[in-house]
Amino acid sequence: MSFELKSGELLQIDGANGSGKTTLLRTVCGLVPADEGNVYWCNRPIQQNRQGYFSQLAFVGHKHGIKDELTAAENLEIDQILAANPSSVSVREALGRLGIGECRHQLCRELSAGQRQRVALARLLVSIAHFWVLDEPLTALDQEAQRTVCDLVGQHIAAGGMVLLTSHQKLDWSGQAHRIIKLGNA
Amino acid sequence: MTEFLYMGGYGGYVWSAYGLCLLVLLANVIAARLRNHNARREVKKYTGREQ
Amino acid sequence: MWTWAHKFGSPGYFYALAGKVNPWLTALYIALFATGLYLGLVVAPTDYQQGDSYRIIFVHVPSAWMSMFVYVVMAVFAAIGLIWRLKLTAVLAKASAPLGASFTFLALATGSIWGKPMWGTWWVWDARLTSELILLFLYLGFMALQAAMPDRQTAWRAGAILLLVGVVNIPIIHFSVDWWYTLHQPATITKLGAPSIHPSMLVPLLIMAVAFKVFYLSLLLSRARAEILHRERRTRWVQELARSGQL
Amino acid sequence: MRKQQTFSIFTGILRRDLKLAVRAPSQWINPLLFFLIAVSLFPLGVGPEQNMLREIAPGVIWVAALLAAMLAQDSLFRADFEDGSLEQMLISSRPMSMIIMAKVLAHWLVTGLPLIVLSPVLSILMGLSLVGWWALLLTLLLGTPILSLLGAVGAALVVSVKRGGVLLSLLVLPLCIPVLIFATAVVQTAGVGLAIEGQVSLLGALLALSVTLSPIAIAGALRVTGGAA
Repeated sequence: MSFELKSGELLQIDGANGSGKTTLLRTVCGLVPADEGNVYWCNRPIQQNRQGYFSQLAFVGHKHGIKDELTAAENLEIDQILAANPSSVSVREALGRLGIGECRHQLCRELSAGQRQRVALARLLVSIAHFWVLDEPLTALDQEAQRTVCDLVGQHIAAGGMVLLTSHQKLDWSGQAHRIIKLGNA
Repeated sequence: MTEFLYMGGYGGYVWSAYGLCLLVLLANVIAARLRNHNARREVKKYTGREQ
Repeated sequence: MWTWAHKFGSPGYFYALAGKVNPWLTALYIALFATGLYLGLVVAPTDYQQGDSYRIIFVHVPSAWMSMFVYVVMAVFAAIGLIWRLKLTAVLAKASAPLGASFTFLALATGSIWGKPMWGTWWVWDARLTSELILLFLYLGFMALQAAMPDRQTAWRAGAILLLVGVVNIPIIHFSVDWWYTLHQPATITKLGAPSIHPSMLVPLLIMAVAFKVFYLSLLLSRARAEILHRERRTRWVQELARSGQL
Repeated sequence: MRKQQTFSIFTGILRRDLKLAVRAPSQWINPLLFFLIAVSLFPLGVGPEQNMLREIAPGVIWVAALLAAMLAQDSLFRADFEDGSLEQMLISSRPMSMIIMAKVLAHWLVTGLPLIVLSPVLSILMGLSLVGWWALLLTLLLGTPILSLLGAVGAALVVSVKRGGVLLSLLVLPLCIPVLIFATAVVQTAGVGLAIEGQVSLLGALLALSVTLSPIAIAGALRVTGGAA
């Protein structure tokens, strides 16, 4: 398996459960070392270009990376600190655009799975990252939230960003260059 | 010969020490052989099924 | 150097080479053990101070040396494995661990058996025996960590880091235990000293030391071959070996 | 801008972990209670005789501190590993050692420092003299950070292992033996009225060594184990 992703492109990975979608995403993010082959960023292996690659990467996985004992705003503040180049979007505004502005000061323990997913996705707005890696971003989201996420991805692609995501839903990503790779369980 | 075994009164200690060494080294040798045997059997079973 | 390491590092090549070398190594260590034991037990004179009980030294000291030697070898494998990601180092280190632990156990057991006639008790918190005991815990810790992690690759790289942390700490532990021993040392107990090394005692000791090293190398190769067969059972070269009846 | 950023990540993570510790105190209060109970068991086991207790007090208090520290270490990375925030730290381009130092400091503040605060109670419990208590305080001040740092190496190694707490102790306790030896020696020699500068400087050397070397080992270990699914 080998694929290339260029600016302004969206790549959707589809495949049955257990076909290795999540492992692929985690390998792309450098969280899991690849048994064979390499991940290249600006055609340099990411192990040698750790700083450059991670400063342009934003990842939202199954495990949202949200602390239950912190409020949504506090969680985003941490993401702001961790971001290599934080964007001008404030925490309040980011949560607002994801439709959870009102529960900014609620502990994430009390939020529903859909709301927690939105807090995780709000991380994408808080930092300027060229490359988005999203693992099943649309699950647990209601119709209205799914549309917001699709617009978000659309704008990011239009602005020249890159998105790699896994999803079962067949959604039209409003006309972007959209490729789908199907993972067979070889 | 009995003089040798008697070891000037320390026979019990000397031979138990050497006996223990023989035991442990032998155990390692047997363990290694066993692992090799199991690995070979596993591979043969695996290739047998492949054909 | 890199092509050599890569060639040597390939499991198939290592498996064949080890297979050819091992029988010779086995014969060598048996011969060395035989001569060492003969010289040590029969030829070497009785010590005027400790009588014949000192003859345990021919097993105790080599296994103590080996316990330290094997841990350092495993730490070298760990460093190579982490820096150059040579898969073979994982197999070699994992194969060395039980051997190292056995040598450490032997050093402890023979040490306490040797101590009994001298001190009248089976265990004395002597500086060297205590360090050996801690070294045994380091071995067991590494093996426990390998057993606790299902994914082989993560288990090895975590184990490698533990080995490097361990090897850095060994001198510190050794120094502090020695220091602790001198602080609490009651005047009466003499350290577990070998008697003045008379040449006729030194020669068998060195032969036994070499015998232990060759034994370790031979066992390491055979355990590594088993581990390689297990790990590579799905690969083509193993299938061909099986079909051509060489297994 | 770069300098200011590194410091902001240190304070940011430090504040975050302290906030979490305050909001979920059981993780660090339980080891403290364990420490108190473990120490108070010894007089029951060995007998209340004053001189005997004073004799074994340093060793008992320090062994209990060691075990309490190991208990507390397990939660250092595990919570972040399970909810995915450890992943976010691993793939952030920020220096991992800075994040680790902040986390270990926050963890020490809630586990090591309370041991020091409790030490007068224990000294009285075990009949330590005033000089002995003062030496105990000094060794705890120098020693518990070493336990936190070495424990953090173990915590990073076992983070992906399900019930890894016991394994953590098996891996880390042998490495803590020098600290135990020098710390108890300081308290004993102080109790006898001899000079303790030599042993305290050795303890300080161990602290300097751990502060410089263990973040490297911890970062290496987290990069290996933190990525597991």
